[in-house]
Amino acid sequence: MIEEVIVSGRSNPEIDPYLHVWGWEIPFYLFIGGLVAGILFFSAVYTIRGKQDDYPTAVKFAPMFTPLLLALGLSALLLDLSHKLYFWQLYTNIRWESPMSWGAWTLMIIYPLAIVWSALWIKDVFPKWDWKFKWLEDWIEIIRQYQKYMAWALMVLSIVLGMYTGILLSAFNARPFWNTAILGPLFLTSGLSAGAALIMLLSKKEGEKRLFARIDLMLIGTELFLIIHLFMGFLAGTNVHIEAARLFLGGEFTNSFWIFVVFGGLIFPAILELLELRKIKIPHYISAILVLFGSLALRFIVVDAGQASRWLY
Amino acid sequence: MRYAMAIDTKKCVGCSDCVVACQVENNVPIGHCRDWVVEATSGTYPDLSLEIRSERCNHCTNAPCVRCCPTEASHIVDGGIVVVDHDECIGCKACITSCPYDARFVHPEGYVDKCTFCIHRVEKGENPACVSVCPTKCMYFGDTDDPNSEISQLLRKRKWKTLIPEAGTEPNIYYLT
Amino acid sequence: MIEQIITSGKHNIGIDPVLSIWPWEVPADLFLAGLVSGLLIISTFLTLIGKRHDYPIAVKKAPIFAPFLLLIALFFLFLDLSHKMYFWQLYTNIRWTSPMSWGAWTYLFLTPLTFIWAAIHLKTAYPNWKWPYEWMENTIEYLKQYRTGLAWAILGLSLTLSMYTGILLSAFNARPIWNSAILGPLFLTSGLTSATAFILLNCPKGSNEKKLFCTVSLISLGVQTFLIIHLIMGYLSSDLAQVKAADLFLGGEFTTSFWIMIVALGTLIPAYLHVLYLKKIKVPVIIPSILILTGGFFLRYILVEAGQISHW
Amino acid sequence: MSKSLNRRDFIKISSLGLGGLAVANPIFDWLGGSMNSGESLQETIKRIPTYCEVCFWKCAGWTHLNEKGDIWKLTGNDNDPHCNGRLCPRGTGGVGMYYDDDRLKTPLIRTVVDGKQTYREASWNEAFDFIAKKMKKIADEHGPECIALFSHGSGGKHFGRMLKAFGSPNITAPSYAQCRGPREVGFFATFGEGIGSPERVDIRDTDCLVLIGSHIGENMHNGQVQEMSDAIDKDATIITVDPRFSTAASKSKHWLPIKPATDMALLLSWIHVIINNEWYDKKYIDKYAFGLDELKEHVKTYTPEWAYGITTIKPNVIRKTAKEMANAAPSVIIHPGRHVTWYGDDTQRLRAVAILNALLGSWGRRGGFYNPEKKKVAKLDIPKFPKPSKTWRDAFPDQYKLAGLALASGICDATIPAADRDCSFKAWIVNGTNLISTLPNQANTIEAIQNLDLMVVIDTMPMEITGYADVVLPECTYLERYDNLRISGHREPTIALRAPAAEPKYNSKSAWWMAKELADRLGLNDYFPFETEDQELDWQLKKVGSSLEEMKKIGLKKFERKYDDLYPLEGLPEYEFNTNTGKIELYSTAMEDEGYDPLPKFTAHEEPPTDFYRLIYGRAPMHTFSRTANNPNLTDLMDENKVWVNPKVAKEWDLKNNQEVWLENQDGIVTSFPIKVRVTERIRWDSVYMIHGFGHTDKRLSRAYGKGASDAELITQTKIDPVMGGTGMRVNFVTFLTEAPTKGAA
Repeated sequence: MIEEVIVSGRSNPEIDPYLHVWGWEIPFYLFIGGLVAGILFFSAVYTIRGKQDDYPTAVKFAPMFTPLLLALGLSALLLDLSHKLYFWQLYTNIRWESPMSWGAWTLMIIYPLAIVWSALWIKDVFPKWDWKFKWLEDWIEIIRQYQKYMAWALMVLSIVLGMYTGILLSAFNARPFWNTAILGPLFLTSGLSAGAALIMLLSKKEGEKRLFARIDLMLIGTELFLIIHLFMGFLAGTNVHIEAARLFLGGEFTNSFWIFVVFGGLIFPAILELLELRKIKIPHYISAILVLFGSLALRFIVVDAGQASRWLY
Repeated sequence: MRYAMAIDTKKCVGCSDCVVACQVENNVPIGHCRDWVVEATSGTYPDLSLEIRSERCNHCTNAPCVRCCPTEASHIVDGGIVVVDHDECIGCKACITSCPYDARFVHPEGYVDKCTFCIHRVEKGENPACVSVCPTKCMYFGDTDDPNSEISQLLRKRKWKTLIPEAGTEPNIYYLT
Repeated sequence: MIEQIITSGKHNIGIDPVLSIWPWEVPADLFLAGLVSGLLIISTFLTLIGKRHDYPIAVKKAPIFAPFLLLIALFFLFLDLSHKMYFWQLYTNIRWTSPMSWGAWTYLFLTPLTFIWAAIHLKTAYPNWKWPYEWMENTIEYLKQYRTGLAWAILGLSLTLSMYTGILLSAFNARPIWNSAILGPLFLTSGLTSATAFILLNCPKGSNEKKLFCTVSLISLGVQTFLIIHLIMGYLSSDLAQVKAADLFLGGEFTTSFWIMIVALGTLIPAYLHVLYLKKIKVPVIIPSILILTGGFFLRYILVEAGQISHW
Repeated sequence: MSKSLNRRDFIKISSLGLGGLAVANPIFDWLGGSMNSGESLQETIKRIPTYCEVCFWKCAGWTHLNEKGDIWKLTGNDNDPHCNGRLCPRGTGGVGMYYDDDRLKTPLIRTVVDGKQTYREASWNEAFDFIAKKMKKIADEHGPECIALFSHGSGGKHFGRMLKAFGSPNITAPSYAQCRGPREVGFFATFGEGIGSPERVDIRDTDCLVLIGSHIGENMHNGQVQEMSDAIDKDATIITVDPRFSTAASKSKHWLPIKPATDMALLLSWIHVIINNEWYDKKYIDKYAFGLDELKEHVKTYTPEWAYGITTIKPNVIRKTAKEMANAAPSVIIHPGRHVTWYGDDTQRLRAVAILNALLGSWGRRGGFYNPEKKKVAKLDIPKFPKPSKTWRDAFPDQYKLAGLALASGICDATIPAADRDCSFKAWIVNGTNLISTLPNQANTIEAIQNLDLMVVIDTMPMEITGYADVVLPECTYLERYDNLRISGHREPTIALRAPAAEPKYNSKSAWWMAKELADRLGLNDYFPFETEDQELDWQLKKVGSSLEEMKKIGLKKFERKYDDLYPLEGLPEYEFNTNTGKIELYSTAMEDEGYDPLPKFTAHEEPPTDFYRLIYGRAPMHTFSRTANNPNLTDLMDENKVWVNPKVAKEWDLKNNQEVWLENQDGIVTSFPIKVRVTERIRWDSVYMIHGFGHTDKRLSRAYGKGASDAELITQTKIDPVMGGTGMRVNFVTFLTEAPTKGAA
């Protein structure tokens, strides 16, 4: 029997008995990052393909939320920082090896872009809207020409933001559960499907809803595949990875993960969407909300499980 | 110059003097600690073996906590000592999650704090507080680049091990077994 | 300094001093499987979204090569088996945990379907083609109506096949280079890129199909580069074995071959050439395609080789 | 958990607190690009000498002040043989006692407020008048001898002087009858000299160290731990005899997992083997020893096979360890231990240890027992103390005749009025010891206290004992006061000074000042000739050729030994022992005269009934009994004790790790608080182990209240040692209660 005991009473807050430094702020921030990435990606793609009129909510209406959502996400991140007054230090240098650093810079760039992007569409969404100041009006007209390039930039940046939320966690080799490269694509797809779900929720046009339902189905399919791939990767990894996987196959996170995230967040909404596509009358907002909830729960559970998996004693 | 520490588990009696001395020397707030003592017992009664280790930050050469710090608050100064600059740390705690030894903590004032090998003493040529207080003199501190420093000779003479070397961080605290 | 040497003179062939039991057959098989599944994915996907007629080459002409390439891939795999007579044992059970097993089963189902798929499209590609036997003629006619069902099946199977090529390697935690979860998606995208390159090869000049596939190839090259960088970063931020394994590509013996053959020649230069083509600058499309195909093969060859050298 | 309070304010916090300035500060730093390595550099501006009061080892050291003049840290004095510049964890954590805000703050006097007994704060003069009036009344009615002083620490000397001047000789410390007593008597009866503290064992040069019930490394006797680590370096053989796999056992070459209460059998079988195989030091024994033949005849039947049946240690192991000892002789030590009051036959057991050492010829030889020397310091020229008419011995006619010092448990029993005793104690003065947890059988102690007219408690912390006192006087910690010079016997005689590093906090005062004030009120002021403590010290130091000024600079002064007799018996010179026969008495004539067995015999002890396990208690390296139980730095290391349970027993009782259980002893007494279970292979299946000094019931100890369980509550049975009155405390058995006991705490 091996008994390893800390006898000098180590009880650092947030670290002992097991790591719990990141509470609800970081998972919420990652979810928001994924959602915003999803919305901006779709709106950018459909502007490039010139389909802004066929899918008004996706291209015009949804981005309206992004500035607000980003503000929420950033405030959650700020809340999580324990040395708040020094947060601006993030922007004193770029550290390529630290995902947290280039994640912060992406947010710094994406935030104004999102504002400008929604400013461009504000006229179409709220016709009555008028910019009080003259110079604002023509300033927006000037920007309109660069809309194409902005769309491209937004698309690339949203992909990077979506991937960042996953890679932030996968860079920590100290936490076996996070240390897999699959987390990046998984969080990207989960963000995109959350974006699609939100658009489905908001849109009024039937055609748009059907398109995004189909996209969401495909994304949920890939997400399920990635989750299975994640666990197979762990089971074929080193013993700390196997232990981390066991947290989900019989360990403490088993039912909360498989019921809420996989079934409630992915499979059930997928079935609902399938039925919808088969024209069976189902209130469409159920599956959308379930997908959003599933995506949020995924991040909460992954962050908690990561902090529970460890190398030592 | 590569500072490192060696701990002779044959002599350590697990009295935690290193923990109190570190707390008092560096004003570590009560309820937090930068180093701790582990007793590892194996076997069954009466065929038992006990290894006692005083653990702290390993000041790794390939430190994941330096790699993942967004503001370069966590950085390596000459001598290989990993320190956190209180004014640059924003407390995002990425370094805490990235350390496989759980050797960091959030200081009540917000920045992240950790063992600094008592850099303010080492700069004056003294040993870290824990090494200079250890009653069984089982802790050795020195420069492993210098072949005839006490620690280098010990590492040549004695069998030693490091904690989870497979984590890939190249720790610099050696446990003489 | 910890010195660990085997003093009892162990030198098994293929295993000592460095593992080299999968020379070229397996990488060739992985490459071809990736290419075939790429082709099938593209053609079935396009049929499913109803664009069958807009892109004749991609949907009809390219898949005709697919069955032959698949056969060659299977032949290479067969060549690699050392106990060839017992290859049928593969099909005595399904072992979900072993990628090799469900890879073999996918091959089993996919090959006939690919033949049928190619047969359906044979007539349109070569109108004057005449089936030697009468019954073959009407069975093909009869099968045409099941095209969408067939498309869905082939799409599913070829997706699994291309992911199989990646996961086959990532399932071995003994080989740090292979033990990264990113290999699956990387081989999938690399398969798609080589498929687009193949399609571009036999596209008539100036057709909009060519333009479309140039952009598709550009995008998938971009994704491929991103995944490669993600692969290397994944190694560096992982445990000691993978950090040491990453050194093989960052200063070790594979640095030149990896960065030049795969990254430069295999992805960046063809991407640049595609951009030029899209900007209407006269570029013979052969060069990027050939580069992509060779880059695809080398990607698999070098990864298999490096994987066998990296160890704990 | 303790409040995460950071009292030692340091510059960074103040800058952060001032809002705007805080933001400017980091920017300023950033611009300046200061390479602030995160440590505010605290120079050692001033250091003041002191010697440590946290335990009886009294290591000399320095109190360092930070640049704001507050007490910062404690380090050891480099040329002090007790600690060689390295303090133990409790010494380093001593600053916690100074900064602990639960300290007693002002004198308290017991009053009754609407029917409930509480304390009211009082001024010092009022408290002293109250005490003096009561003491005079008791002295008139019953005689001054009816006042007793319990003390454990340097405060006791001052009150002792005052009490002796008042006419009472009854000054005792729980460290005699509850700890070291049997060892002193055992070795005195054999070699004519006791062991004293710090123990005179020469571990540094020994080749073989045998530990029976002495857990070096867990009891953190600084000097010994350092010398043991040197011995480990020198590859000395260490043999540990312990039912528990202690830290020392893990360092030893041979660990003998003995069945508890059977050490005597092992010792006797060792003596048997060494004599019969002629492994003993013949020249040494022939020259110095007396009674070898009687001993040889006596141990004839105690063969290793016989011992195997009792101790479960295999015969070949007994022979092999005996051979190891003989090979290393004469530099071998059978360590006498310190807390040795276990089973009631302790003096006889220590006699066996002494005989074994004598046979191997280690007394007075290098690597064995050296001869410590103390520096003679002039006594204060104060008048002779009045001759007391009766002493504590009269309370115990012809009992415990060999007891050298007063028995704390004895005085406590003598306080309960008994028919055959004409008078009992009427007043207690308690200083620096928590009698509730040091004396066994708490109910008996509490009953004794009810019979007191006056009880004065002087302490730094609100321990349980302060709850029973009539008057509580707050003593300042050792960092805030002068005390007598530390004159201790060691290889070289040394004296050490304790000087205050800060003004006494709150309204606490030093024990010397209290004793002087009380003496003035009792008209004994000519026993305190000097106005202040440092004048007294300065006078003494001048007599020894030093001065207070010089001592303040060097802290500790070494002196040459008068004659070169560090190892008196090296080379076997002519030597007269201070025993009846002038020789080492293997056959003890002194014991025989008093009617006790001259040669140690084996007595079987009581076995635990079924479902009961023997309660073994011990020390943690980071605590001194309950004295440091509320020290913020040390409770941060360990704030509660756990009960060690063998996995087989845990499976039987279905106990999980860290599960909370209550312990009930054979008399049905249940611990007032639950204790967590630690399932570990390191304890035998027939006993449980827990660390002494926890489970405090006094709410004012914020960090210690209700943490862990108190083993003192469970020690209700004690076996009194007939020879010197020591209370054997390892005779209690406990069982587990997995639910909270319904009836209130005992």
